[in-house]
Amino acid sequence: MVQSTTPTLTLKDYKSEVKPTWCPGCGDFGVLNATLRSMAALKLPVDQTVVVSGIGCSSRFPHFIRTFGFHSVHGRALPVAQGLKMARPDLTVIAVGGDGDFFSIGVGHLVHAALRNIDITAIVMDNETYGLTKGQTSPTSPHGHKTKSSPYGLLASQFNPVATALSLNVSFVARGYSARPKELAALIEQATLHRGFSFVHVLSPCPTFYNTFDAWDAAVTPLPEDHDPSSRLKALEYALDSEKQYIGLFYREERPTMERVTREVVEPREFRIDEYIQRYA
Amino acid sequence: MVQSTTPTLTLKDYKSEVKPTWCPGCGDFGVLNATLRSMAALKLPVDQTVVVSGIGCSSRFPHFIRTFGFHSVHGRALPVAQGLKMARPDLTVIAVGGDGDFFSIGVGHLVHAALRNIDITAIVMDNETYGLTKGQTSPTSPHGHKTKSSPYGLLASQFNPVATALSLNVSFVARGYSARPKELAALIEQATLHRGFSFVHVLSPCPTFYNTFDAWDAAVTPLPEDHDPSSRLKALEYALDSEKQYIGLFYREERPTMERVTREVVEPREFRIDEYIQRYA
Amino acid sequence: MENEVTIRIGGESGEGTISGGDILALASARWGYHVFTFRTFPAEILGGPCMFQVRISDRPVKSMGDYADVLICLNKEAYDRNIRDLRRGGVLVYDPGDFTPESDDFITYAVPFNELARKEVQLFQTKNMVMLGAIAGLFGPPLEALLQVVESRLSKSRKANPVLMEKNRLALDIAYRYVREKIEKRDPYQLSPVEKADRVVLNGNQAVVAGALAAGCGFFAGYPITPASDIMEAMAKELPQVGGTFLQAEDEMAALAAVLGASFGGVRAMTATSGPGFSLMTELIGLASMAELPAVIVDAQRAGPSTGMPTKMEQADLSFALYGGHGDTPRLIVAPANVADCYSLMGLAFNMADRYQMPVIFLTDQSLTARVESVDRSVFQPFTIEGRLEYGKVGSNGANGASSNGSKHEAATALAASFARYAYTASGISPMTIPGPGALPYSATGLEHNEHGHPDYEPEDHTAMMQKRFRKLETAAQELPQPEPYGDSNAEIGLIGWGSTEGAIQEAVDRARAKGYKVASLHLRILSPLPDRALRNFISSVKTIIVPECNYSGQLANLLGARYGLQPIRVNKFGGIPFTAGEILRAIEEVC
Amino acid sequence: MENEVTIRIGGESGEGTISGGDILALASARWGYHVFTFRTFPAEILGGPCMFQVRISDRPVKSMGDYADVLICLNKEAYDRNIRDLRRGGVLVYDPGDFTPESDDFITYAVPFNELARKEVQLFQTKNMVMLGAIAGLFGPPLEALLQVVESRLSKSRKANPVLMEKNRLALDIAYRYVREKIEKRDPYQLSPVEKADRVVLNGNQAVVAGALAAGCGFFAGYPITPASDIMEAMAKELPQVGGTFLQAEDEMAALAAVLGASFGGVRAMTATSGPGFSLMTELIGLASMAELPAVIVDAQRAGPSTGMPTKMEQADLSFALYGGHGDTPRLIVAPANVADCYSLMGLAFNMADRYQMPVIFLTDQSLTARVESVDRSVFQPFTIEGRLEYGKVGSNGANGASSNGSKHEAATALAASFARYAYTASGISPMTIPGPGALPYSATGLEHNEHGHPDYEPEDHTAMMQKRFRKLETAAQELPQPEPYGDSNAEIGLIGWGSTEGAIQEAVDRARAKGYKVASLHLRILSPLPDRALRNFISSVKTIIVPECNYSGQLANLLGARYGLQPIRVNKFGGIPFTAGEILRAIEEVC
Ligand SMILES: Cc1ncc(C[n+]2csc(CCOP(=O)(O)OP(=O)(O)O)c2C)c(N)n1
Ligand SMILES: Cc1ncc(C[n+]2csc(CCOP(=O)(O)OP(=O)(O)O)c2C)c(N)n1
Ligand code: SF4
Ligand code: SF4
Ligand SMILES: [Mg+2]
Ligand SMILES: [Mg+2]
Repeated sequence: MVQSTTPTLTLKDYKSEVKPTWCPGCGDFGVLNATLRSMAALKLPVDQTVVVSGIGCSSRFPHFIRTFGFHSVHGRALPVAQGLKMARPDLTVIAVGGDGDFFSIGVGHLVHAALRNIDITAIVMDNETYGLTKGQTSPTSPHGHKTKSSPYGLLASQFNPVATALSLNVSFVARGYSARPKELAALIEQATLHRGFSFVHVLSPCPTFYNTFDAWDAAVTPLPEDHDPSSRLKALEYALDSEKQYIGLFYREERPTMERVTREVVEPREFRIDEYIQRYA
Repeated sequence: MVQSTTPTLTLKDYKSEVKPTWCPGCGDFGVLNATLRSMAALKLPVDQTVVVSGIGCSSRFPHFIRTFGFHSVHGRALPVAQGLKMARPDLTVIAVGGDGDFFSIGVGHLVHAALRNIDITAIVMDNETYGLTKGQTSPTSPHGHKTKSSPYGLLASQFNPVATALSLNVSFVARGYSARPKELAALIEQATLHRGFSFVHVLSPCPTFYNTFDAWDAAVTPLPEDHDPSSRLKALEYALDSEKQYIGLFYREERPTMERVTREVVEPREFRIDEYIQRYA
Repeated sequence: MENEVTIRIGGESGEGTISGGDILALASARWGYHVFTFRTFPAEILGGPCMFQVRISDRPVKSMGDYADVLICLNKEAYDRNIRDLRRGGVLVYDPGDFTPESDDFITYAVPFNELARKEVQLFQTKNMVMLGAIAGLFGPPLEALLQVVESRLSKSRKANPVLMEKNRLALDIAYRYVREKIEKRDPYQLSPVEKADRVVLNGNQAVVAGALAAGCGFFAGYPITPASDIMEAMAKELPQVGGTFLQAEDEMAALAAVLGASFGGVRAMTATSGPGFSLMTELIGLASMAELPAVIVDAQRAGPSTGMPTKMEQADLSFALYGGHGDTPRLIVAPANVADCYSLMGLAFNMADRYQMPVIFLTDQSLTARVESVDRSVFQPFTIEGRLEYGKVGSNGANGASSNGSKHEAATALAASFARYAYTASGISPMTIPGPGALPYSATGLEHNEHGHPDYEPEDHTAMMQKRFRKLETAAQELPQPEPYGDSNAEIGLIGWGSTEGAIQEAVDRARAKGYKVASLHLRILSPLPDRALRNFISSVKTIIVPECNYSGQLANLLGARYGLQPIRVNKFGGIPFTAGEILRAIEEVC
Repeated sequence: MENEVTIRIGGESGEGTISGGDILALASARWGYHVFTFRTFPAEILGGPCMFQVRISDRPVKSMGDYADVLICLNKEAYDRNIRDLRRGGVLVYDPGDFTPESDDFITYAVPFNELARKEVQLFQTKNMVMLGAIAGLFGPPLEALLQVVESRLSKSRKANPVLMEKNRLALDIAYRYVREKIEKRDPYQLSPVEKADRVVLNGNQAVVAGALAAGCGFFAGYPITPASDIMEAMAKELPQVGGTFLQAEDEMAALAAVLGASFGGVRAMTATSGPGFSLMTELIGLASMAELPAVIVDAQRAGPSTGMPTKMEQADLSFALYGGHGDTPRLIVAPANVADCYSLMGLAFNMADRYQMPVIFLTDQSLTARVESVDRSVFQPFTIEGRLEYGKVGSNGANGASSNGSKHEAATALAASFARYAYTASGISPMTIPGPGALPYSATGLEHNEHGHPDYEPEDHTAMMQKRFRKLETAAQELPQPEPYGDSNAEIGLIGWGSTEGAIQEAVDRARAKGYKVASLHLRILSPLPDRALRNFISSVKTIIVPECNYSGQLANLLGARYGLQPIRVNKFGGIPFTAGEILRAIEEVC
């Protein structure tokens, strides 16, 4: 994370000239707002920040932000972001996308991002559906959910992103709600500051295909004030609560980050082909 | 799982005429032996059993067994097996492979197999290395491990397969050790009988590239006799033990299996194109 | 008066533009007309500009038409976007409350859609009914025909209620009477009653689903992607009703892997995807070809590369379908030219997959997926379903050891050892077995193998297996239907096309012939193996060859070059929109 | 006496067959000879039959040779497997304890390898040293040269110990003396001292790594796969030493995605894989092309399709490299012909990637990855490293708002809005920026976009962007080097080849010319874009064209057909083993 010295930036300075194509009322507006806010609060330099995404409604994100952006392909935001951060540890790298992107096609990359602990921030806008392709079930859709792709009700179990992230030992795990952009902004800010892989699960409803606003308004509960974010077991308990959707910082742990450690294993020197090729003489 | 009425089958009846290409002393011999044993014990009909694999030393498995086999591509054993079982619930389907296959390139499929709970049995031969490609690190290689692909020591954390399977709510989770083929055979037998997705993690050393026999001989410990396999939390605790490698049945739960439930949602009838096309008249 | 009109409706998505157009198309078809639709999709999920065009004719229609004869604008933006596609001298119908058109290149009728809906019907959401009523009053489709469709749609909808239906009826009626009373007709487009015919009205994706079900498909696995998702959704609904199973996979690799698993199990299986998902399937297509497993893979082509333009058409996956995957990998490729083909060729595709034990790639495209056509009901015949070449099953006396009767398993072991799953045969097709009582087991594998399926890297064996696998394509080239040329039998100019452009090409041929040119066309429905006989005859029968394709690089032209050394005139369009017949006609005229 | 000999050693893997061969090759090269090796790999991880062949000559050698002049058999199976590749009249060296050869088509020398190792040296594992000593005694490479290599190897090994070294020395010596005393030389192969030259000895993969490092590659992500893993392993070791970073990815999609991330960050980045992994990269190659990001992708071709034969060679990924991916997707393709190319063309590949902002596919193959050649040291020059076309950086006065100086961000916003990352330029190359202080941000995207990178689906824009992207290939075709024909300047027969077959082709040309045929060849190192000028000249200068390729379908021939309507004579070999010059010579003779 690179911090700038400029004191005057506001949310507006981070907004790009591209108008979001999201439906009116889409939860992603709140997430965008919170992200811009957190960027302003941290005064991230737009020229040294990159927002990486996959494909989906939520993955349109980079186009709406005035930093660098990389709108990649479905499911691959995390490896793109990790490659970027490994090569350019000076940049702030944020990976964003939807539940389909991160938990269906891309879930394998989540596992490995957890194991590597490269310092990137992942913001997943979970609407429990595939928005862009018009409402099929996603891994986070509830069991029994009826959609065009599950006309008899979804037969698979529901994926629990926070619990999985915790069990994979992700070094920063939080959950926010797009309808609470202030708290969300604070979480994203903390996540960006965290050195290591941070995972922010955001409840971000899709009113067009699966309106979960009311349900989440009712279920969303801040984590108890006294929750100790260094206790993974306690965090897991909250994550597994089947009634409540806790929001806040579940877990945080400082661990060495790969892009740093890899630069410490050996003292680099300039490459010279004449020296190098000598080994084959 | 289909059971036969023939009472006279032995391990040898399940051995194919293809001689394993494994190195002398490879742990996979023990796993093969245990699998054949379990098949004989269950009297699985060879004509109604399919062993599916990916690519790796361990994935050569199907060629050495006299049942049907499907030696697919790297990482895809689970989806192949699930498609087969969905379409042919009458068959016994066993997916096998290595730690690279199941936890690196294929780990996304593991997550979704867990959510679906289709009645297949997965046997993962974990040697904490890539055997077939000659010894690079795998997700289960320990942190710091030096190999040709990690000359300065592995920087990523070690993946914990049993803990992850438990946290993903896999309905049958067990661990065995190839050097204890009898116990392993019993576990595979139970796994095959279990209705739902069963996951058998097998410690199966690769003496050629990463000889873990001694370490595992010391670390392997049977789960306490009184372990209650219906307690996921307790199972997780054992799985997370950093000293011991517990073997035995960690967890078991009966849940509806997708290939069954999907056949109950509606009463099927014969397809007639003339009737069907009427909707567009 | 012409008994044909092409009506385009431009409006805002969500305003009923598309559903209004759908109703118009369906009603016209039921009334006895041929219809052919074309539509665009907005970039936004909700809202955004969209348009629906329907060509209505008493003769069979093959393309969307060069221009709209009638343009109905539901707002000013629709006018700005669509006016360039209105024929000179065509009819513009607009709401004078929205804007005042400026050109007098066309006839204008002002109809206050908004006011009629708001003030007269007193329900703004009936605006599209107002529009339909005006269309009925101006161009002929009878109100009753429209009303019937509206009623049957509404009755199936969750919004069904008598008040709404009454309002719809009212809106249709008021607008009908309004245009009859207030507008003096100055255009030639007037549809009059024609004889009814036995047709059904559906789009390409719906026909694909019907075809798959009729072909006995028993398993579908897929992952959502535009414009293939509705195939998946329909299969999710229909398969359980016919005893089949459905799986929404976690990605396209899992989808095709699951399909191969099911196919190994002897069940006819398919997936449907579009560009990005098709790209992800590459490795598994290679596995299917190597392990010799049947599979049908629908690729609904959209404009690429990469994510490209998901809601736009392009015919740019042919090269990839042909050569996708490392190594020399035989595969079959089928491409429907129209909605009827989407049905019939699915039947063929499943038979080809089973007969040649190979993946079949079914190349439809975005325009065809959404294109609604009226199709003779007689097209939808049951298929003759071919089985695989199965290795003679061993009787229930249990020659297969561990099967129902274990006592004879030694004999069975010997028999099993002699079962050569990948036997070198003259046709290239080897007998296979399907798991089940009495079947002889084997292992399918993506490794190179000997006749028994065991891993084998000997140069001679690899060479022989490669030849065997490709021999299946030669066999298929002999057995599969050859296309017939269309047009002048003494043509000097020949067009060769593939996929959804057939109608535009044939219309261009008709129009060129009417102008005196000697033109014919050959349309390829099977791209791998190429229909060699028909192609050689056609190529040698004409002087000049034109290959029109909706792609940049001329993918069919490249294939014909590779195969026959042909260097045709390439006519390429790559804006995401299908050819019109006029564009192809111009290409013909340029040659002459 | 000929100053050239091709020696093949056949044995069991793990017995030192390969390392013995390696030592022989290296020692001969250091002694001043040119060497060229070829080896096979067993299917087993440990053990299994293997062979190593080295051609040793005082003139530059281009191919592995048609036959072995000398076959050393370390066991009976090696004899059975390899005897067919021994030249008539060649020399068979065998252990009479293993078997007794039957034919008298060749000269036989019996050397009791096993006994000498076991009884005389009293250390069985020195058997390969015994073999080397015998080779020295029989065919000329001096014992000291061998000893030097053995010593330097052993000193680097973990097994280093003086006793073992002493035993090795003894083994070499004993065998040398044995053959000198006991064997009466009846063959013509005797290498005599030649002048030393400044050469290095390495294989294709090692040269690729040297090239990547010299080209300034700063990031590598990959996933293990035969025969590309050793590139990854070397990069894992070397990159941190030069300030670069390395990532072992979870799969090939992650590998290429990470490479694109690093490349977006302005760091030269690459991956290396083989068939199955290359297939999995398809979608991301499309993204790189669409988002216009540089990337170098090494595909070490192996025999396919599917998992195929991982340790065997084939040139069967060309069509896929050309057309892999949905949609029309421009990409650059480079194929090295020899070890020197593996170095030089990597430098070119990185420059091409940056200059044309496009993925570059580097098509090596299994035989080249493992082929050891002696290469003039002068080949390994530093590269001139070209940067990307970067959009003029804004000075540190902070025209870029949120950067170091925030006060002027309004001006910066305007400037940023005017920065057209994907500007339509004459060359097709648009200026880009790299994140960092003062750089103007933009979003790279796989969606179709306008000049500013914003999503855009208008037909005109898609058309213009497609043209812009492909224009880069035209620019590249103008700028990149054209190949020179080899052989007769008035040739009637022309051979066109690509990849690792160059040496065999050129040797065949030499031999055919020596027989009086008028033959020349043109070898393509850049396959996309094709070197148009050179190809047209060559094609029009000869009467008959032969395209020899190690694949089934004639992939280069197909490309030349698609592009030039060429229908060449196709000479295809597809057993997993490279061409010999003799095979190509026969094809030439058949034409004449
Ligand atoms: C490889 C591939 N498969 C499928 C698609 C189609 N697709 C686009 S977005 C998407 C999922 C969208 O869901 P999610 O990631 O949850 O994002 P949301 O739209 O809900 O924000 C899919 C399946 C694609 N673009 N690429
Ligand atoms: C797509 C793809 N990538 C890479 C490979 C190369 N490869 C073959 S096996 C393997 C991993 C082997 O490790 P594991 O799965 O642990 O099996 P093991 O050999 O250790 O039993 C790899 C990377 C491949 N065959 N396919
Ligand atoms: S479809 Fe849903 S997720 Fe997509 S923009 Fe609309 S409301 Fe948001
Ligand atoms: S390399 Fe390792 S895993 Fe593979 S066969 Fe040998 S011992 Fe077993
Ligand atoms: Mg979503
Ligand atoms: Mg392993």
